Amino acid sequence: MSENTTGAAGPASADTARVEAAAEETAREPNRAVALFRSSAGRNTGLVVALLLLCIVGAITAGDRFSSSDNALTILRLAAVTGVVSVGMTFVITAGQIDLSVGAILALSSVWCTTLATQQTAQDSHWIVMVFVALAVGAGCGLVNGLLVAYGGVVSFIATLAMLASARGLAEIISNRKTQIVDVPGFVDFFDHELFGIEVQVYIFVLVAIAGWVLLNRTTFGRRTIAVGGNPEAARLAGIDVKRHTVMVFVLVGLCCGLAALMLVARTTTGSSTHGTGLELDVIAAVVIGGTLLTGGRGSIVGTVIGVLIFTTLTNVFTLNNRSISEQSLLKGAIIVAAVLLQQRLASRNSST
Amino acid sequence: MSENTTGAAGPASADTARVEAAAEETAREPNRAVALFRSSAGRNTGLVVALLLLCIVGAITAGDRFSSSDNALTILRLAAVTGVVSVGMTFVITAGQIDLSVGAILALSSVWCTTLATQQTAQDSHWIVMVFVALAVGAGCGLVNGLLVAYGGVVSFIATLAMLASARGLAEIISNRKTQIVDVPGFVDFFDHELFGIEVQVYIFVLVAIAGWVLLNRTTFGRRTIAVGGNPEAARLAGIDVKRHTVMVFVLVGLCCGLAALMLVARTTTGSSTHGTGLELDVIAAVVIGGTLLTGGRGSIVGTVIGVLIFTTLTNVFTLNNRSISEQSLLKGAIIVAAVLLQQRLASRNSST
Amino acid sequence: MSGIVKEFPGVRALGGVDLDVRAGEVHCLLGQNGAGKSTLIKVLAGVHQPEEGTVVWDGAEVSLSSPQASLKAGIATIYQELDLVPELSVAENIFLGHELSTVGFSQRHRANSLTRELLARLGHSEISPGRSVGSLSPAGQQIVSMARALSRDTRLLILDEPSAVLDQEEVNNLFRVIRGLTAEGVAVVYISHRLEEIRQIGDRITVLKDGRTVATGLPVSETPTAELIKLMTGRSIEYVFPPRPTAVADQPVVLEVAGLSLAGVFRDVDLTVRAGEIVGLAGLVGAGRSEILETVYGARKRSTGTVSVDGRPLRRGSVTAAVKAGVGLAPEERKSQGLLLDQSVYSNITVSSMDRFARVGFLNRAGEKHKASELTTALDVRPAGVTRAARTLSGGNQQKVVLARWLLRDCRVLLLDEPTRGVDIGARTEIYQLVRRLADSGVAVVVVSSEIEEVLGLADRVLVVREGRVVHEAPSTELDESKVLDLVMEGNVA
Amino acid sequence: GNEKNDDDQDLGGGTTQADSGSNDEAGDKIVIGFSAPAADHGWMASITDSAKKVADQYDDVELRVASGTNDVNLQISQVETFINDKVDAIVLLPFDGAAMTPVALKAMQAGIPVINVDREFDDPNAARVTVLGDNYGMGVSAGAYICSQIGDKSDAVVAEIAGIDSLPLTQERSQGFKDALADCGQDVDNRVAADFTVEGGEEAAANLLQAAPKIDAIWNHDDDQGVGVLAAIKNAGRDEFFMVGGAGSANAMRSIQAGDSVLQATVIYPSTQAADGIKLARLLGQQKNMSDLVEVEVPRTVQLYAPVVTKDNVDQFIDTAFES
Ligand SMILES: Nc1ncnc2c1ncn2[C@@H]1O[C@H](COP(=O)(O)OP(=O)(O)OP(=O)(O)O)[C@@H](O)[C@H]1O
Ligand SMILES: Nc1ncnc2c1ncn2[C@@H]1O[C@H](COP(=O)(O)OP(=O)(O)OP(=O)(O)O)[C@@H](O)[C@H]1O
Ligand SMILES: [Mg+2]
Ligand SMILES: [Mg+2]
Repeated sequence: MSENTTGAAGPASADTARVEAAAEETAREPNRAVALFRSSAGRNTGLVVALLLLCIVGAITAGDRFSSSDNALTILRLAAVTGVVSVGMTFVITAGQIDLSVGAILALSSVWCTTLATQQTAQDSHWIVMVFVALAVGAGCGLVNGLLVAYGGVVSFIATLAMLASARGLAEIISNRKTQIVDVPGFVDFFDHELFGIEVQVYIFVLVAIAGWVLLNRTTFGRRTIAVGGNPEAARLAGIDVKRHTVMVFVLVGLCCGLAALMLVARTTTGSSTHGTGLELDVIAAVVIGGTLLTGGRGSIVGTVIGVLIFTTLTNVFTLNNRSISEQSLLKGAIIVAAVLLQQRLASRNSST
Repeated sequence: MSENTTGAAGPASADTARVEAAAEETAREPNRAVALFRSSAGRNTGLVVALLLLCIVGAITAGDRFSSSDNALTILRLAAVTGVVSVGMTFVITAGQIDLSVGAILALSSVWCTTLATQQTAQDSHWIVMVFVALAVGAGCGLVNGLLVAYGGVVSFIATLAMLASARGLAEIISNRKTQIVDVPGFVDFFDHELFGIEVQVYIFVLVAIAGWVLLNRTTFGRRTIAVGGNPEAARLAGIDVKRHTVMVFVLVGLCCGLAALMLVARTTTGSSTHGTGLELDVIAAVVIGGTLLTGGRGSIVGTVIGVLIFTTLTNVFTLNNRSISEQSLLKGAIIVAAVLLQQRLASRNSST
Repeated sequence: MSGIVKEFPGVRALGGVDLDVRAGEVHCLLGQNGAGKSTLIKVLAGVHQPEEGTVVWDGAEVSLSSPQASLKAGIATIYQELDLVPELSVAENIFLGHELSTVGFSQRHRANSLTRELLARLGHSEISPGRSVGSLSPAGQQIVSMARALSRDTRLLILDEPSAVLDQEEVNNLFRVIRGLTAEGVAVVYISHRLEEIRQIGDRITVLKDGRTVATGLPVSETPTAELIKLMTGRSIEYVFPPRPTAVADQPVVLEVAGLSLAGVFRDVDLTVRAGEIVGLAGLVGAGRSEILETVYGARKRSTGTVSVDGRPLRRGSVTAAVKAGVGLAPEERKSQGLLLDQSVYSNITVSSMDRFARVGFLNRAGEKHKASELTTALDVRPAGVTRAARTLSGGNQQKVVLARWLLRDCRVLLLDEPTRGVDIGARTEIYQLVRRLADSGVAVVVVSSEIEEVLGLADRVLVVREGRVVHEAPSTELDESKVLDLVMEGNVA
Repeated sequence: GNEKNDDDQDLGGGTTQADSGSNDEAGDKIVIGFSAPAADHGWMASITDSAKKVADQYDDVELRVASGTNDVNLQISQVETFINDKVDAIVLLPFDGAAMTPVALKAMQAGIPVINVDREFDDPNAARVTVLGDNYGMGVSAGAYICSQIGDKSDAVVAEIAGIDSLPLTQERSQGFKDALADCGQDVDNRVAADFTVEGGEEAAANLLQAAPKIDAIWNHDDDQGVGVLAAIKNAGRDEFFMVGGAGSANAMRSIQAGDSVLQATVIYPSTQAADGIKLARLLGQQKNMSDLVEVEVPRTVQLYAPVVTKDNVDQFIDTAFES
């Protein structure tokens, strides 16, 4: 298609240059898999390198205890809950918003789906009831957040901060600040079940990540999310219902919180108003380290997943090495900065070649 | 000033009219006090109304226990530490950045200025040594944040999140996770001293707020902060050294943390690595409720101060009314949203008249 | 449209405007900066809701309550401010809001091939549909905007100053496309400050002044230019360039640029400007002129070369140093690079000279406002109040505010990138005279413009830039338009 | 009624007995202010709940509960509010004892007796009565029990899952644990810290189990986070070791009773301390004394005992245990 310059009355040489550039760009396209890998590896080289370095450190300092497949599964399992929420958060941040209430929504969902009444109903019918309750609570909280932000005009930082306080308060009231233990047969079994030696939770994480990637990069919804975050005015002028879209994004992250709540309930066999305390910062950090712009308009699910893995692996390596929490936290700061700087240098070198 | 129209080819009559219009707009200015009041009351009506409503609720439900001057002082004293940090944070957010590490910096400052060594030096010379140490630690951490953000290109959310982890880790290591008790004579006396029945801490808060207001609204530093936050590229092209300015803003908030650390050390007679836990969210919430734009370019010190007072008064009214903790947190969310919505409605009505 | 009234807080932008557009015609909208042209078309596009007035579409009264409603009715708009999402690809931007999809999944291949067709129709098949829009030059982005308007099933196409960022070739291209559309019966509303374009493409003209219709339905062919100008400005203006002084050769060299390069963009640029001299840079869009100015200014880090002002070399990559040495830049994109949109006009004007109004860091705001009002009055900025936010000014008036900033600063060197883009005829003459007056007072001026006429008329000496190299340099008296065009395109005279 | 004579059991939060003589007869109406850290785990929630329950039993007590907080600045202000309010007594479980000392002194100087619960002030004059749990003793009990079980097995692997590491109480517990283990020649091979929550417990334990492929005994500081620890152990399919809990939740005791998990024992850390505090505050406010003692005045310090609960004696404790 590079010959189609008829009609452009431009001078030949200038056009040739342009055409060459264009041809070069399109030449890569057929080889999609390679292009995909190149672009996503390119954007995330630094992160991948940081993760690898971390693994090398882990393998050297903790040997087999780190490199065992059991340990890899432990890391993945620990990453699963944060990971599912982080995928949802990637959409919120890409859309130019933020959600501080994810931890509280998770707590409320976990409590609501493990109340005596819910468990009773679940026992009488099927544990799927608990799943519905958790997802509905998550989506409901997300809906309130979204409506406040999009139609109430409350900045998302404040709206979700308010939700953080309220949802946790409500979770405490419902649970009477007691840890609610699950004894619905089937529920825990299902989520903690192993398939080919890998737990269902890990599969859920992987599936959510893939679904998130497709949604962000291959669907109208995802493209609109980027548009809404990148230039809301332009999105509006293009006929996108920015407000409705914003609401949907918050509902999406709410759903992710509901799902994560189910996973955490299964893992801990409890619902509790203290679940997910401080989760918001972990999640946002993972998303932002992964290269999603806090100002909106650019999001990377692959980056987010690597971000989550970096944090989980970090804790794992520290624990295997029996480091104190204080040392962990001192080093964690340094490592975060190092990872980001590395990522930057490598990404800029990559784009300039 | 209206005669300088030589060369502009416009006809006389049009020009005269225009100059008059321009003059008219500037004519209001002599009456500065009124204008000042109008503009700042106008922008903050909703907040003021929210605060008043809260006070009315307090007075009705708790009567004299709320309305006493002792109680007012209690509120102000509680507001002082958060308030000092919030004034600094207003600059950071106005400059388009965020600082999540304020609580950790406060902890580190408090620990560093109360180590045995520091206290020994202070006892041998003067307690002012502790003041220097706290301010230096605060400014130092701010400097690191600023350099990472401005010259390292790390987004402030991540850079300060890393600082949050590292500073708290370091504080724990230095203090060996013990609470360090102050027994330098003079230090606590000075900060807890009363002047005309009001504590020095309250005076410090008031002074910092006034200084902050003047700095933001009446100096080149403030004007540059607003410019840098509003449109960094335009600010750069207008000849402002955006990077250096960003560093200065982080140092400023670091200094505020150091000062707040001193106040908290005096108030608790201890330095501890747990001081200021979760402070960052409280501070950012107060600043944002106060009308400072999270995206930068607009900041209001008056709004911040009212924001801090709203949160402190809320807690006070709750305590006086003996509500359960969970109810408090449920209601707190609702009240935050209500205050913001009120503020919006009133501000927009005010600006349209 | 009839009796449209639109008010913004404190401004009555439209005070009863009538406009009727017929199928298959190009209806031109004229008016000075701030006359309300953009506002009027935003009402048509559903962006603004008018306080009064009715819109009749196809014989029936309609309410255009949102951009969606307008788009659905078949009204497509290219806005004055670029309205693209920089992070999305060309194809994604074009189909934003009406994506090609099967149950929500994007049909990227179809979108890409349709995009290729659209771009080819606009004569720009070199733009790859997968490229992200943020990496395109302003001109490239304008083309994407046009492709987007064409991608819709359009019955009325509105173009708000589309030619501002385009060079002559591109404009001809655009006109060809517009003619093709009108032949199919599409109605076009065309806004431009370049009257010669109106002559080429327009059928009928409506003139706005201060938010009111002063004339409507004027046939282009029968209305003399002088009358149009009179209608727009209320007075007669001659579109003139100020006279050049005779002797600048003996003045001292103020700006000296030697061997300046920026890797991948331009190479070996030498440039000397004497006090009182105006040097023009001519070239095609994308030739690298903006980058030359920005590099001289220190906004980009030069790869090689030296820049000195009054004989003193400037530090590499430091705008602060350049400003201190007395260099000023009025950037190409005033919204994103020039202005603090939410700040008042006066603080936009004084931002680079703040220290002059400050004592130990404390600002004298009354002094600032006073000085700024003098400048806005002198430059005829409307409305004249200096405390309103820069965002609320019309495009041309915003440009004047940026110029006022550097007037206040008393620069030694002034770099102007497209200083009259989007500026109306009256103000344009004022700006020319202003620039000349500045030069006469000893300032060295460098002007970049895509309008060859402007470069030739304003500058004393012209450098022609082509693909990042200076291919010719001559006093403007020795050049004419066709010669420059040749140089710009072929570079063969060099 | 109840069968034990210990003070702390007598004042047990969940029970409704009122048989300790004339002290429970209604006296002057008094107002008690109560402030504690955030109820972010079961034990702390139970502290507040049992305090409220005890206060509800007395018509002559009005309890003002300040919002639980881990922010010392806020907690100071709450006490200041109580002082302004001129309450008759203040029961204070400080987030950090040393940090709350000045304001407690201020209350005492204002004539309001302060009952210090659990975390001690650093000035004896800052409290009229101190009701203390025995954190060090808890560690010692846990360590001693583990010693008794593993004997002098030289290569035994002992692990510890602590609570919030930056709290002094955690450090005291760990110190006690370490000292007791040293007595039988053992040491802590792996140590992780959680945050007193179920979630934190699960996460810390999952990593810990990975770090130590073979373990003989684990001491987990807190039964609340223990629910998560047990879940992680079950997930990992490990059972080569036994576990000792801490605090003494009803869950843990039921589990010990049933003997269906690695949890063999738990060390009680009474969650009724604040309830005791309320009772003492009432006595002080009404100028009564402790009728079981000969003393005319309420004593200065009450330190609670940290018994080890095993399958053998669990029935004795399970009724007073807190539901986490
Ligand atoms: N959002 C707004 N808020 C307030 N005033 C506005 C706003 N937009 C436009 N105006 C005012 O409305 C008037 C008309 O502006 P408009 O942008 O329509 O002018 P224009 O004819 O397009 O000028 P130009 O040729 O410079 O683009 C101006 O006085 C402008 O200051
Ligand atoms: N941010 C950027 N990244 C990469 N290339 C860029 C960037 N900005 C501009 N360019 C390239 O630099 C060259 C010159 O850009 P530009 O269009 O600004 O030139 P110009 O001569 O100033 O034209 P104009 O008439 O638009 O001012 C073009 O090839 C353009 O694609
Ligand atoms: Mg316009
Ligand atoms: Mg350019």
